[in-house]
Amino acid sequence: MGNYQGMMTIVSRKELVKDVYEMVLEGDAASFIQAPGQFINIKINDSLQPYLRRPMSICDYDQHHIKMIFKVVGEGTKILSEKKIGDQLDCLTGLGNGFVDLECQKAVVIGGGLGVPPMYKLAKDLVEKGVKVTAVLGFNSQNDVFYKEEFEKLCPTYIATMDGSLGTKGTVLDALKENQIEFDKYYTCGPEKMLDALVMAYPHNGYLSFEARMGCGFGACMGCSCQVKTKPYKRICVEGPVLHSSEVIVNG
Amino acid sequence: MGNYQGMMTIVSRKELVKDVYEMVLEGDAASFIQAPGQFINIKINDSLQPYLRRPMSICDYDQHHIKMIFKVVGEGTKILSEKKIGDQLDCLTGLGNGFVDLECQKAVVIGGGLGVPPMYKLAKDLVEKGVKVTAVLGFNSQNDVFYKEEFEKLCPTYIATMDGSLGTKGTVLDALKENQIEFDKYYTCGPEKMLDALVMAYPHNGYLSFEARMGCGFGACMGCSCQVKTKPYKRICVEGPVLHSSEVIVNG
Amino acid sequence: MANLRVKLPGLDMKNPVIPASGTFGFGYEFAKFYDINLLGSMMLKGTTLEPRYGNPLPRIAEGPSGMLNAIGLQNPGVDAVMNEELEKLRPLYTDKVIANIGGSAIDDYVETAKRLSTHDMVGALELNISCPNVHCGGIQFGTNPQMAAEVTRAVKAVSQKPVYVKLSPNVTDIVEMALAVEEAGADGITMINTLVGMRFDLKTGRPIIANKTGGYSGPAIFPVALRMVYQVTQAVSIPVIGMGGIASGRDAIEMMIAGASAVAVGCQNLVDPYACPKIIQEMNDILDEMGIEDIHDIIGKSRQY
Amino acid sequence: MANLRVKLPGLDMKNPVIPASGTFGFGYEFAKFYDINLLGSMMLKGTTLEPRYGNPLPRIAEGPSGMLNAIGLQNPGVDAVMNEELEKLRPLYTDKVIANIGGSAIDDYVETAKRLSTHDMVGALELNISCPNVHCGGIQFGTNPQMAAEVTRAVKAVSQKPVYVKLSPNVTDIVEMALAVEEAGADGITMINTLVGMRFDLKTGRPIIANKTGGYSGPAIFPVALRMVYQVTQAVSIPVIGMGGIASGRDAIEMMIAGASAVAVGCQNLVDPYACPKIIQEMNDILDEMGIEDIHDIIGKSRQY
Ligand SMILES: Cc1cc2nc3c(=O)[nH]c(=O)nc-3n(C[C@H](O)[C@H](O)[C@H](O)COP(=O)(O)OP(=O)(O)OC[C@H]3O[C@@H](n4cnc5c(N)ncnc54)[C@H](O)[C@@H]3O)c2cc1C
Ligand SMILES: Cc1cc2nc3c(=O)[nH]c(=O)nc-3n(C[C@H](O)[C@H](O)[C@H](O)COP(=O)(O)OP(=O)(O)OC[C@H]3O[C@@H](n4cnc5c(N)ncnc54)[C@H](O)[C@@H]3O)c2cc1C
Ligand SMILES: Cc1cc2nc3c(=O)[nH]c(=O)nc-3n(C[C@H](O)[C@H](O)[C@H](O)COP(=O)(O)O)c2cc1C
Ligand SMILES: Cc1cc2nc3c(=O)[nH]c(=O)nc-3n(C[C@H](O)[C@H](O)[C@H](O)COP(=O)(O)O)c2cc1C
Ligand code: FES
Ligand code: FES
Repeated sequence: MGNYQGMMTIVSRKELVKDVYEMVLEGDAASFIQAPGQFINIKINDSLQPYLRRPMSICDYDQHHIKMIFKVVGEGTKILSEKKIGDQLDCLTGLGNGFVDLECQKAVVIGGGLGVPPMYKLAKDLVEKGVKVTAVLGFNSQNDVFYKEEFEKLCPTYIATMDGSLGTKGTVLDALKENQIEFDKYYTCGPEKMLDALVMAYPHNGYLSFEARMGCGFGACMGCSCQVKTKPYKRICVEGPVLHSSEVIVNG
Repeated sequence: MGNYQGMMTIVSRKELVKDVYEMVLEGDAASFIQAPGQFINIKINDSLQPYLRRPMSICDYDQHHIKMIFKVVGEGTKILSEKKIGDQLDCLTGLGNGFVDLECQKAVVIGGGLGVPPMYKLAKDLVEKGVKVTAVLGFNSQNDVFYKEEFEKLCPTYIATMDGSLGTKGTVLDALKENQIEFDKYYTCGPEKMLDALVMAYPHNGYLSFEARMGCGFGACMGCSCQVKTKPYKRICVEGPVLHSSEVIVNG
Repeated sequence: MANLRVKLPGLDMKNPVIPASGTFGFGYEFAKFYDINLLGSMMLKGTTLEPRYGNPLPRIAEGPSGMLNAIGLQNPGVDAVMNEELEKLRPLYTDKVIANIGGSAIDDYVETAKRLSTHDMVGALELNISCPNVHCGGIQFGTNPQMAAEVTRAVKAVSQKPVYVKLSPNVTDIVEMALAVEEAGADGITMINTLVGMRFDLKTGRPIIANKTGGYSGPAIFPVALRMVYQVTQAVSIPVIGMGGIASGRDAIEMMIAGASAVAVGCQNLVDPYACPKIIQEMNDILDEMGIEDIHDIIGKSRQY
Repeated sequence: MANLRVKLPGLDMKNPVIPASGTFGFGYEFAKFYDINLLGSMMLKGTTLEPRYGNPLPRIAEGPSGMLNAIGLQNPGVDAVMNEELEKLRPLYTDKVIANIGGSAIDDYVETAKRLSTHDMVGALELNISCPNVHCGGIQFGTNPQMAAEVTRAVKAVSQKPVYVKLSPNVTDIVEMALAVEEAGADGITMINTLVGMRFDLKTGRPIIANKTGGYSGPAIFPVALRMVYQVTQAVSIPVIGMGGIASGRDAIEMMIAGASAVAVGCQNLVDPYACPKIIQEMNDILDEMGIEDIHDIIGKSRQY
């Protein structure tokens, strides 16, 4: 029997840009994490409300710490943003497959909005393995940009904003082209539209991390099963969130 | 338009005996209280759970403070007992009629278990008015006894315990008889069985404070309407919780 | 400031927020908390021909995110409501109210409706054919389409004011019920009433509510209410006042997206006496944030899907 | 340590706690969290004759104190369940399981039941005639007493194991349904399935669940489940496995007081993978505290009222 559950203590909380928080959790359950791109599933409150856990990507981790970055979009994230240092959260950790295939020469990590966080630890690991890494981060506008400096410390980093207020005007695809970024593998997380566009542009050599509304996060409910080309289905929470571009069914 | 609602801050909390807590709340809403025997209705949590407010008698009060004593019996009181100093509670205050007729020579205040608290401020007010007051407090056992010293500072105080471990063995009625307590009015709060026994023994000259499961606590839902001899019904939360012995229908 | 004004049969409301029947007394109780003229309208406590004491205590229990009640239509009877309760309300409230009628036989409904519909303060009637807490009658009308149609037709024949029929959620097919009362001439539908529920005392094993079962309402029933309002508004062409679990402006807007032309707020008034004015304010704020200028732009927005 | 052992047709259980169908996969997923042999039994994910992918995403939404799902009976089909899923479970679990069967035609139920009832690990069958998330079929069986009886009878005729029928709460008269399946030979009843509900996205107005409606479950439905279990156990003489909103040992005991002979725990497993072992422990503690030595002393304790 393994164990994927533990109480984690909030040890830091910082508002990066409006409504976007970075939070560091401390606790032994961090040790269950095995790969960048995995996620944790957080019970927001002791009480029955909100009822379901909230899945969050792991932005960075070590044996005792998990860093996440989340945006306040509803009740659960609102409550989470109001937690105090020292508060404890019941977490399931080390969920999902994560990015496990880091074999390549030149990698580009592509994050869109709240898809940026899991790219951070991935980029760190790739750099550590000696891979040449470039980062492309897409946001709506300059005011939404976070973690630019953090990525710049790791690797060459390009920004795309929809309104052109910073970097390339347009999507991450526009930034990829404008900056003629070369890569033999890409790794990405972001809004579904962005992932779909990437799959269509680069169908052969990418790993994409998907989101789905989840009942459990650990394979029990079939709430997150999506159709793929290679199998009848994959559960985003177990056989995902990371899928290979070759198996993704666009709008699937 | 009046206002019966306010945020109250917890400024002290003390476990008196096992599972019984004394808590002092501070806030302007205390100023709406007009008589001993009134109650407050507390929203335990910000969230939807528990859903209804919890009614609690006022044990003592001034313009800015409310003292209450409560026992942990379920979810709501459990959460309440775990609140921290400085936490805020949304309270409706000054609810119910309270004990308003304090005209008498010799009064006995009779509290049973968690019916003891509202007797405290009442006894203080009676004493202040120059009434000769005696207190009779009933509990299951010596281990449950609280506020004995507090009452003794105000007036002669007799204890009854069901198991005889302190004071008279038996009910408050036994203690009244054993100590040949004289009174021209009695005031009481406690379990329904005790109140019924008192009404039957002394039908003419008492004020009794009742409990009922409440939807609102301020007269809107008819959840607490009980039949009385004088009217088609009285709402425990508005025309009560204090009823005169002559109008009480035993087992009504 | 979005336009919140909505017009429904018999009701010209400055906003679509109405306290639900049985959770707002006869209105004047709440005047001690705020100016009740802020409200779109109000649904009065269920009124019967004769005075009723209602059910024995306890009448209240709790559930997760909700409460159970078995009041049993306690009320002073139609004449006292018209002559006493509404007179107490008159100086405090200038708009039209919705009178809620309960009963256990068609004749009771008819006679009560006849009288109440003549009252100048009453803008519309609401027939409660769905009270789960009254033995013999009440809920039978609410679970049988023929009986529902019959009582609707009989009341329509005597009423001088528009008639709304209040549907019970405790049915297999809510659309069938809605179509039956529409066909019978109802001017509008109000829904949902409470879900029948129970709680038990662990020590004694006894049902907590003396009446054994009670009506469950509050946020816990919200998804069920939304579903039923969606289904009914897809099927009928008379307006629906949606209720069941609304506790915030967000909830009210979701209910209107589901198809409701106005909303009623029930037991949240009991938990928070300021619930209705807060909800009105929140609706305003959310519409502003969404850039919506008229509440009509969200009514039934889900219809396209 | 109270005696928690209960015996039901086909099931000799060390305690009355069973994970509910659809919330526990085929069991082995949970073996990474705890020793699943702690459980009384387990209800497998709903199985159909043919493999089914189920409904499009999103399949999950949330409500106050509960969740909505519209999985649509995703499963690999009866043969894969017998040959693959149960084989993965075999090394991890020694007691009998309850196989849950879904379908959209009587023949499907019959054929699936015939096969599953031969499996050595299967102690009993549970017929899901109440899945609200499958178009054509499923729920019709669960809302029509004649059809419910018919499918029950047909499955009983071929099954080598006791047959439990799972009732839908989305009906006017749950007792009528229960009597119909008892009469048709059901060995037991499991109840309740989910309440049909909906949620909407405020921005787009679109139902959150792609299937539009979903099944609402969790603590929010607990009072409704208690009421129905109470009503049904007063009316039938076959045992009832109670479920709907159980999230603690306290809840489980209340459900048994209402009349259930055992309990199933659904979506609480999703929120807390350790829910079932915690509930078993809590039941033990509460019974000890109440001085009750045998769980049978609380089953149907409310019956006297
Ligand atoms: C694998 C995974 C990783 C994620 N990583 C991050 C991250 O690093 N940072 C971040 O800000 N967000 C992330 N999300 C999205 C995040 O889970 C949602 O924003 C969050 O659940 C919203 O909760 P809420 O109560 O504030 O919103 P509400 O809208 O009130 O939530 C209602 C329900 O919908 C679900 N839900 C709402 N939005 C989403 C969504 N986009 N994806 C999945 N479920 C949703 C909630 O979990 C909840 O059950 C991730 C989601 C998944 C599936
Ligand atoms: C006017 C009044 C004054 C009270 N004063 C005191 C006091 O000074 N000290 C004290 O310890 N208790 C007092 N009580 C009882 C107190 O309100 C209950 O113990 C409390 O509501 C239990 O909440 P819970 O969530 O812990 O219990 P649960 O049993 O989980 O509560 C479930 C529901 O039942 C209601 N309920 C449970 N027990 C009672 C009860 N005895 N009376 C009314 N409602 C109940 C709750 O309010 C809630 O709605 C008073 C009750 C009333 C009506
Ligand atoms: C205490 C209480 C009393 C009620 N009395 C009535 C009534 O007299 N007539 C009626 O039609 N509905 C009555 N209802 C039902 C409500 O009007 C409303 O339909 C239901 O509570 C669902 O809304 P909610 O979830 O917002 O409470 C009552 C509800 C409660 C909680
Ligand atoms: C995600 C999910 C999937 C379900 N799948 C099935 C199923 O396949 N077959 C079935 O009979 N019931 C299914 N159910 C219903 C549950 O077994 C149970 O009856 C219901 O959820 C009520 O219990 P709860 O409130 O404890 O969740 C499912 C419920 C959920 C939440
Ligand atoms: S979220 Fe439950 S299986 Fe993926
Ligand atoms: S508790 Fe609502 S009227 Fe008394």
